[in-house]
Amino acid sequence: MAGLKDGDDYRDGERFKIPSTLQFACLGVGGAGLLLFFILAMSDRAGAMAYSWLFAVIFFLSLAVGGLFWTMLHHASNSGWGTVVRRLMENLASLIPFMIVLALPILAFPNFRDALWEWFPERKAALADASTYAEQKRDAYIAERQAEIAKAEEAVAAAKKDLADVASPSPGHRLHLERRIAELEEKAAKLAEEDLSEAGATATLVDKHFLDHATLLFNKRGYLNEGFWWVRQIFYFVALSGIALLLRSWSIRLDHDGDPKWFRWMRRWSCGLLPFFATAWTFLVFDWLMGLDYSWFSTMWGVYLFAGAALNSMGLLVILLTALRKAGYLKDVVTLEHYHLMGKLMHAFVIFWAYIAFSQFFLIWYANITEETQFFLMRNTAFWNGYTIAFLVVGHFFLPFVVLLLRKVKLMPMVISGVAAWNLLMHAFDLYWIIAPERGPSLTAHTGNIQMTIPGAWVYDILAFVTVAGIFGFFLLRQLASASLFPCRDPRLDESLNVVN
Amino acid sequence: MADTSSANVPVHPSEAEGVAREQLVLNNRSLGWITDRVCGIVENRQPLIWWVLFVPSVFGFLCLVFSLVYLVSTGVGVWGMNHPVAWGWDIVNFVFWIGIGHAGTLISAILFLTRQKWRTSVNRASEAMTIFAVMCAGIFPGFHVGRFWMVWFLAPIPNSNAIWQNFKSPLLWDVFAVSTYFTVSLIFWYIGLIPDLATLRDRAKGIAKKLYGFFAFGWRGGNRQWRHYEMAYLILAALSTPLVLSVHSVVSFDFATSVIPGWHTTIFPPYFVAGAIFGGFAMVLTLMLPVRKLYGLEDLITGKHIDNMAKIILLTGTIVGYAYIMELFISYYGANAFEADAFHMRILSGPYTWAYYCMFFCNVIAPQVFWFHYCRHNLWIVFIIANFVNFGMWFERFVIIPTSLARDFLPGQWGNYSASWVEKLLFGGSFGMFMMLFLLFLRFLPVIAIGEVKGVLPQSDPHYPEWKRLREKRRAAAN
Amino acid sequence: MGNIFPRWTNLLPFKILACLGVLGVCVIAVAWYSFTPKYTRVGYMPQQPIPFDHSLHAGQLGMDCRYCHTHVENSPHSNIPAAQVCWNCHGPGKVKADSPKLEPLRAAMDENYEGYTGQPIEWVQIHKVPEYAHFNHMAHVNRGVSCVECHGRVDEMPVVYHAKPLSMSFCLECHRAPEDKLRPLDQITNLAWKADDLDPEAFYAYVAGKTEASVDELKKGDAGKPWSRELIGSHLRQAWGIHPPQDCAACHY
Amino acid sequence: MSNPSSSSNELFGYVAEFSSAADLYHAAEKVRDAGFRRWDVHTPYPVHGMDHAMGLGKSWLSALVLGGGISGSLTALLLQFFTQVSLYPTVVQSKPTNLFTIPAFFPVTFELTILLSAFATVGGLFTIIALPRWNHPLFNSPLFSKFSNDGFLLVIEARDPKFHGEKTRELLSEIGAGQIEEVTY
Repeated sequence: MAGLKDGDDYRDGERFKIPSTLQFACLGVGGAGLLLFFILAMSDRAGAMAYSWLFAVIFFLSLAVGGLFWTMLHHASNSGWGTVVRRLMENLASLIPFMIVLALPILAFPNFRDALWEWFPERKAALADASTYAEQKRDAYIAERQAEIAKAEEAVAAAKKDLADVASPSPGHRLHLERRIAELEEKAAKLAEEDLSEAGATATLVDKHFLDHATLLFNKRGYLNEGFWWVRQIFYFVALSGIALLLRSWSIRLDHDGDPKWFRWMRRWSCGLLPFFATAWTFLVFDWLMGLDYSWFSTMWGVYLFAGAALNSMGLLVILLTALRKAGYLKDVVTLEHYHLMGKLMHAFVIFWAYIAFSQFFLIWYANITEETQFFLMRNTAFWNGYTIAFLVVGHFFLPFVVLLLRKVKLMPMVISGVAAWNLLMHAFDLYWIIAPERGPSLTAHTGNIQMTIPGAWVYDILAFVTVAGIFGFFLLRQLASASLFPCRDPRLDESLNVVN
Repeated sequence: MADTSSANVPVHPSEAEGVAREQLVLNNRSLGWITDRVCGIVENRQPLIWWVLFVPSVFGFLCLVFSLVYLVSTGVGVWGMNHPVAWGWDIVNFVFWIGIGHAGTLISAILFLTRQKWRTSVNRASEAMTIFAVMCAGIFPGFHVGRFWMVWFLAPIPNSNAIWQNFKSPLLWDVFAVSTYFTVSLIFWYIGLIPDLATLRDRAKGIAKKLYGFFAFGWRGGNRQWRHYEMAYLILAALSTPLVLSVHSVVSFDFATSVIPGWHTTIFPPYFVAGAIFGGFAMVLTLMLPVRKLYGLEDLITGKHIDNMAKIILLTGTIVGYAYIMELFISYYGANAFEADAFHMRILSGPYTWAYYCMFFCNVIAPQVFWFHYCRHNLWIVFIIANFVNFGMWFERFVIIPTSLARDFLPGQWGNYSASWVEKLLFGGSFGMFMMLFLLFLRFLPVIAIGEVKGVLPQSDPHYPEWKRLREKRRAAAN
Repeated sequence: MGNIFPRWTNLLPFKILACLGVLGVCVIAVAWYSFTPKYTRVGYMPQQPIPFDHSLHAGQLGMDCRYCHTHVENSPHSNIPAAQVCWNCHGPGKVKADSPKLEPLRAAMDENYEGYTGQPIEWVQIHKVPEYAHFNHMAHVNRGVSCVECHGRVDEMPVVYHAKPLSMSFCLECHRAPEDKLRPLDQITNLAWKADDLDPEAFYAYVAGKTEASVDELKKGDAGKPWSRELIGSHLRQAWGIHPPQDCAACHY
Repeated sequence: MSNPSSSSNELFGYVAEFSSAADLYHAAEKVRDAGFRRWDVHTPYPVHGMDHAMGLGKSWLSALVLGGGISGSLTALLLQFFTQVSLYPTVVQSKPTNLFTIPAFFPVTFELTILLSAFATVGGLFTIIALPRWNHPLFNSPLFSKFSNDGFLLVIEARDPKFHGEKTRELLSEIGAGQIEEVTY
C-alpha cells in the first residue's frame, strides 16, 4: 500500500455537473411519455394501463426505498466502509417523494384504482346493494323485531302471573318460577338492546347483507376501507420521504460544517426510524401489490419485496458509480475495494432474495391451501410457468449467484455493473410477474369469458416504464448535482478511503 | 442526549465522541499479556465458584441420564403427550436448544464475513455454546422417535425392507440439517482452536503438553500455513452462514409446511432464524457476563462488546416482534376462520393465553430498554434482560407448538397438555449437561480466541506506524 | 526445548485414516447384512410339540392345505388347525393312535388318557409379520396367489421352516409386478403347479369370458411370446383387474 | 523433557526474531526480493497483507471446495431421485413423484452440499498445509516457541539454494532481526 489517504485532503468534495444533453433527454422522454400515457389513458384502456403505471412506479420506488435502506443500515450498523458511496444512497432515497407522487393517479382516480384493486368497486357495489336491501326491508324488519320484543315481554308478564297465581308455592316451585322469570327477562332485555331506530335498523341490515354477499370483504372491512386506505397512503408518504429527506439534509449540513454532531444524529435517528421504515414499506407493498388480489395473503410479502429492493438498489448504485467514474468523477475516492464490498453485498442479497422467494413458494406449495395456492397456480401454469423458471429461478438467482461467486468479477467495475444491470432487468421481471398476471383475469372477470392476458398491453408497460425511467433519471441527475458526490467532511472518511477487505 | 462538542473543540472530528472507533482491547495490552491472561484460566486452579457450579451441573447431567434410562425402559408414554398434542416439551426443548446454538454460528461466521472485529473476544465461547446446545437439542427428537434403538432408520442405508426415508418430509430434512450443522460447527470450532492449542502446548508441561500437542496437530504458525488456514476459515464461515439460516428454516418447515392454524405461515423461516439468533445472543450474554467477571476478562470483553450484543438483541427482538405482528395481522386479514380462531385463542381467550403474553413481554417489550445507553452498559440490567429473553424464547416455542395442536379443526379433537415430571426432569437435566460441558470447556480450553484477539490489536496491523503518524499529524494541527 | 513427539508420529495420521476407513466399511457391511429380516428369519425351523410332517401329509398323501388351514379362503388369518382336526384321523383306533409322537394330541383330546389336560397343542409360530403390518390371506388366495409364493414348498418339508424373507421388500416386489405370482384359482393349493400344466385353450376361453377381448385377439396378442407364468399372470391380472396397492396404508393400518 | 528426536547436528536453518508486525512485514518484502524460496514467517496471528509481502498468490483451496460442493449436491440429488422416484415412489402430501418433486429435495441437497464442502475444506486444508505433523525440526528451537505467544519470526531454511550460512545471517541482521538462532534437525 502506498501510504494512507488523508480524509482532510478531500474536504472540498466533488461537484457533479449535469450533462445537459442527458438531462434534456430524460426530461423529454419523461415529459412526453407522461403526456402520451395519460392522453392514451383517457379511454377504455385505462384499466389495463393502470397496471402498467403501477409496474413502472413500483420498480423505481423500490430502488429508491432500497437506497434509503442502505443509508439507514450504514448509519445504524456504524459502518465505515461505505462513507464514500453514502451520498449516492442518499440521493437515491431522496427520490422517494417524487415516485410516490407519480403514483397518485392510480391511487386517486377511480378508473385506474378500481381496475387495480378490485376491492374498491366490489366493496362499493356490495355496500350499494346492501343499502338498497336495507331500504326495502327496514320497515318490515323493525316491525318484526318489535313484535318479537312484545312477545318476549308478554312471556315475562305471563310468567310473573304464573308465580302470582300459585297460592302458596313450595320453596322449590318458587325457585323454579323465579329462575324462569329471570331467564325470560334477560332474553327480553337482550332483544330490547338492539337499536331499532331507522338508522340503527338500516345499519344492522346493511351489515347482514354485506356479510352474506361479500363475506371476505366484510371480514376485512376494518382494513379494506377507503378512509383507512388514505390514512395509510399518507403515512407511507410521510414516513418514507420524511426519513429520506431528513437523513440527506443532515448529511449535507455535515458537508458544510464538519460537525460530528450530525454524524451522531444520523446514527441515532437511523436506528430509531428503522421500525417505521419497515412498517411503511411492508404495508405499502401489502396495499399496492398484495391488494391486487384481496383474497390472497402471505406474511412473508413485505420481506420478499424488501429483499428485491435492497438487492437492486445496490445494483443501481454500482452502475451509477461506474458511470460517474467513467465520466471522471470519484476516481480517487472510490477504489476497487468498494466495488468488491458492494459486489459481496449484492451476492448476499441475491441469496437472501432467493431464500425468501423460495420459502414463500415452498410453504404455500406444500400446505396446498386453496386461498394461498391461487397466487402460484396462476404463475406456475401455462405461459407464466416458463417465465417463472427462466427469469426468476434461473435469471434472478442461479446466474447471478454463480457469477458473483467469482472474486474476479467483483473487482472489475464494468463486469460487476453488467451483472447489476442484469439483476435490475430480472427485478423488473420479478415485479412484472407479480403485477401482470393479475391484469387479464381482473379486467375480464365480469365478462364471463376470462382472459389470462390483455393483448397488446405490453406496449403500455414499456411506455410507462420508459416514462417513469425518464422522470427518475431527471430528478436523480438534479439530486446528484445538488451536493458533493460524497460526504466530504464526514468523520469516517479516512476509514472509507483506506478500506481494505 | 445533549451534544456538547462542536466543531470548535480542538479534537479532529474523526476522534470525536461517538465517531472514534473504540478499542477492542482496553488498556493497550500487549500480545504477551493476552496469552498470559487467557492461558492462565486453564493453567491456574479454578476458583471455588467453578466447583460450586460444576457439582450441581454434574448432578443435573445424572438426572438427564436417569430420566432417559427411565424413558427408554418404560416407553414414551411417561411423557405427558397424547392426542391431539403429540408434540410437547420434547420438541419445544429441541427448538429451544437448537435456537440457542445459532448465536454461536452468527458470531463466528456472519460477523466474520461482515468483518466485525469485535467478534474475536466472544466467538470461541459462543461456538462452544453452539456445539453443546446442539448436543442438548439432539437428545430430544432422538428419544422422541419412541424406540431409540431404531434411530438408525433415519439414515438412508440399503435394507431388505426396501424402505427409504421419505425425503419429502420436513422431519427428515431436520435430520440432515441438524447433523450437518453439528458437524460443520464442530469443524469450524476445531479449526479455530488449533493455533490456540499450539499456544497452550508451548506453555504447558508434562502430560498436558503431550495432550495439547497432540490436538494442536503440530501447528507452526507459518504464513504458508496461515494463508490457507485463513482461506479455509473464510470458506467455513461462508458455508456456515447459509447453513445457519437453513437449519432454523428447516426447523420452521416442520411446522409451516403443515396446515395447522398457527403453524402455517410463510414468514416462519426468517422469523425462526431471527428468533434463534435473538435467543442465542441472550444465552451468550448469560454465560459470558459471569465468565468475564470471574476470570477478570474486562479488558478483552469490554463494554463495547456487551453494548453490541445488546444492540443485536434489540434488533432481532424487534424483528421477532415484526413477525408476531405480521402473524396477527394476516390472521385477521386472511379472514380464515381457523387461523383467526387460533390467534384469538392465543391472545384473547384460551388455556395458554398467559404463555403468549409471557412470550410477548419477554421477547418484544423487555429488550426495548436497550434503546437506552444506560441499560446497555449496566451489567445487571443486561443480565436480567438476557434472562428474560432466554425465558421468553422458550415460551415462544411453547406457544407455537402445543397451543396450536391443542385446538384442532374439530372441537371434538380438542385437548390440553401439561408436561409430566419426566419431561421436566429431562429439560432440567439438559441444562445440567449444557453447564457441565461449558464448565469443562472453561477448564481445559482457551475461552477466548487468543490468536484472533491478537490480530485485532491496533499494533498488529503492519501499517500501524502509518496510521499513528496520520493521527499525530492531526493532533498537532488541532492543537 | 525439543520435539514433544518422535519422528514416526508424522506417519500416524495416515495410519489412523486407513484404520478408520477399514473400520467404517466393516461397520456398514455388518449393519447392512445383519440388520435385515433376510438374515434374521429365513431358515428359522423350530421344533414343534408334535413333529408333524408336511411332506408326508401334504406331499405324499396329497391332502389339500385347506383340510387343516380351513379359514384361509374366507378370513384375513390362516388358522392353525385345532387338535380336533388331527383327532379326525389320529383318534382312538385310527391311524397311529398309539404313537408316542402324538402324546400332546392325546393330552389335548383323549379324556381317558392319563396325561389329559384338555389344553390345546402349543404349536410354535413360524411365519410372522410384525404387528404393525397386516397381511390378508383371503385377499391373496382368492386372487390367484398361491400358498407357495410366501411359504415355499411346504409339501416337501418334513419340518416346516421359514423359506422366504417376508420382508417389506419381498411384499413390495410382488405388489409392483405381481404377474409371475398369479395362477388360476383352482391351482392355489397345488404347490407344484407349473405354467405348462395349464391348458391354453381353456385358459384363453376363461380370460375371454372375463374381458372384452375374444380368444383370437388374445392369441394374436401373445403370438411369439413363450408360454410362461408371466404371460398367464398378465392375462389374469387383466381379467381380475388386480391393482396391488403400494401406499403405506395398504398394510400399515 | 526428553528429546526423542534424532540428535543429528545438520543445520535446518535460521530463526530470526523481529520486534513487530510492521518490521516483519518489511523484512519479508526484503527476503522476497532477495530471491529466497524456502523460507517462511511465523506469527501468533495471520498478518494482513503478508501474502503480498512474501510474494505468495491467492490460496487455491476454494477450487477444492467447489468440487466438494458439487459432489455433495449430486450425491443428494441422485440419492433422493433414485429412492423417491424410481426405487420407492410414495405419494405423500399429494406431491408428485417425478422431476417436479424437486423443490422438496432442496433442503437435503443444500445440507449435503454444505457438508461435503466443509469436508473438502478441512481435508484440503490439512493436505495443503501438511498437518497433522507432530514432529518438526523447528520444534527443536527454543526461540521458535515464541511464535505462539508474541514472537514475530522469520525462518530461512538451509535447503534454500540461496542460503549461504554467514551471508544469510548478515542479511537477517541487516533487515532488522533481533535474536537469530540456528536450528538443527
